Amino acid sequence: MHMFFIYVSVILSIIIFIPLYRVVAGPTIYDRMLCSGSIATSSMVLILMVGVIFDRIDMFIDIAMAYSCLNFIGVITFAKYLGTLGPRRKNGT
Amino acid sequence: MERKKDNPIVSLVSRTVSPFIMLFALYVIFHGHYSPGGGFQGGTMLAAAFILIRLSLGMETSQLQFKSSWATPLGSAGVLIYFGTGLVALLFGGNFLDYGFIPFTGTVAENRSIGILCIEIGVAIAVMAIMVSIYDDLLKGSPDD
Amino acid sequence: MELKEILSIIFISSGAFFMFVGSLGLIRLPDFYSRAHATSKVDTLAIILVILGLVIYEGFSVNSAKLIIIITFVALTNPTATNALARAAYKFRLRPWFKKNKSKKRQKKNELGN
Amino acid sequence: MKRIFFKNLIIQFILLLGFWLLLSGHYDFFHISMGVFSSLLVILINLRLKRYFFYQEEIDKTEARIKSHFHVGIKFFRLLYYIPWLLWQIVIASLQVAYAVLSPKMPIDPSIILFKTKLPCMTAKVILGNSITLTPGTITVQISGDDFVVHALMDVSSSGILSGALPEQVAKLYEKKPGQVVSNIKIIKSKVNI
Repeated sequence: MHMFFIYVSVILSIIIFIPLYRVVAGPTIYDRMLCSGSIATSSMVLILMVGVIFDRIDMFIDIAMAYSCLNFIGVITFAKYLGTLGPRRKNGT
Repeated sequence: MERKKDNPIVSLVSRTVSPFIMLFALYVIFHGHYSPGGGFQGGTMLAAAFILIRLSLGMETSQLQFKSSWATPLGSAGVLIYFGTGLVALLFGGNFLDYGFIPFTGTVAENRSIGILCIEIGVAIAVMAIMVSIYDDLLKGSPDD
Repeated sequence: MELKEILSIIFISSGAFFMFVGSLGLIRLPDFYSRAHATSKVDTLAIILVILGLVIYEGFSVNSAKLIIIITFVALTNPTATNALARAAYKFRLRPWFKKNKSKKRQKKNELGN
Repeated sequence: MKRIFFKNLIIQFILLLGFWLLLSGHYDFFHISMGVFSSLLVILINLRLKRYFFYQEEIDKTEARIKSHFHVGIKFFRLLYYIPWLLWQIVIASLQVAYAVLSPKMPIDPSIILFKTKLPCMTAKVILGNSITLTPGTITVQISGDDFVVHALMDVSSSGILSGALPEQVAKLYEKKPGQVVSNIKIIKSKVNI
């Protein structure tokens, strides 16, 4: 069972690199924000996995909770900023 | 004040969630000596809860919750709590911030625990007030608050 | 192995699979709005599955109650964050991607809708 | 009115205290009294904001009641049925999106749907919006007043909204036999109309 959690966390940390492609190459800024949010949720799961592996899940749950709160607030902040830009002009993005 | 530019989903969800974030921040402050966290982290989470309300409801409505003019006095009070705890220890014959010498009723270990708690509350209040005041100052005079 | 461990292994591996599908969707789908589908639904289900697996593994304790609180929080905030971004993009008039060749059947449906 | 507000406050206090007791593993007098103090502090900070929005929503609800005879409060027994149903819908939705992503041809056909609803208050609209985001193949893009803008991934996925099944489930949280909830449906599939 312990080995299983290690395998899962290795697989998860490989999965995290897939959305990173969109963060670098995404055509619009909305794609970049969306993918960084997705990375944050995946790493929250990874934190919980690490907590199970080290047998200190009571401590890592608090960290995961704080992380998900701050992730939510960060995405909302960015959406608010992007919402103030107004409609785009005729030529150019 | 249902303003037209506000997003109703975001405003309702953040009004529901922010008390729980605040309570979580207070938990992080008060349990700083058992679990990860402490004054600085808890103060930041507390400020994040206030800023979430400011983001989703606008500056004018969120004055009902935390007035912008409270920020500077609260920050000063936080620093004063921190400095006062250290100074009391100095007056009763220890070094600066030597919690064992503070005359609470209890053993030395209990005195240390309560002293650390006082320091953490002071740090948390100062950090929270300064974070909120930085946010307010950045948005001063902007049409999209 | 006990039944408990087998159940939690099934839940956690299906959650990891859905997380992989969500990440792949972010790469493969054509525009912002359809990528938002991938991250809002599939990621939420993946987190729910993984955490349920952990709850089964932990058994009945304070920690599993905390994990269920995390599930509630994520299920409440993840669609909200996606919606906030989508609304910002819609206000910016970011145009969605549509399929190019329209068949007659679809045009009929369009008229019916109007 | 004042009594309902007071009841709301007590319910919130119990929720916050329960959350604190779950978080802190120490159940001695010092820590529990600290929890009571923190919950009261949080309620005190949020009191004025809460009162403001409470009366705002009461006004909305009385207007809705005069117009369409909706009930005031949410029904908790109905919620017990609604949440498992929603979870099942999430599973279906994820399987659909997974099929669309994994199949090499990508059978997607996006469209934007505009429609009007008849729901009593903001809370119901927000529940409907988040449910739309979580259920098969649709995300809420915008809510303004009674108008919804929804982006659908596939033709199959938008049928839940077009037939009115999902909005009806939300309306049933408030009333037993809601009438026509969805109206003025409009489907856009070309770039011209945005």
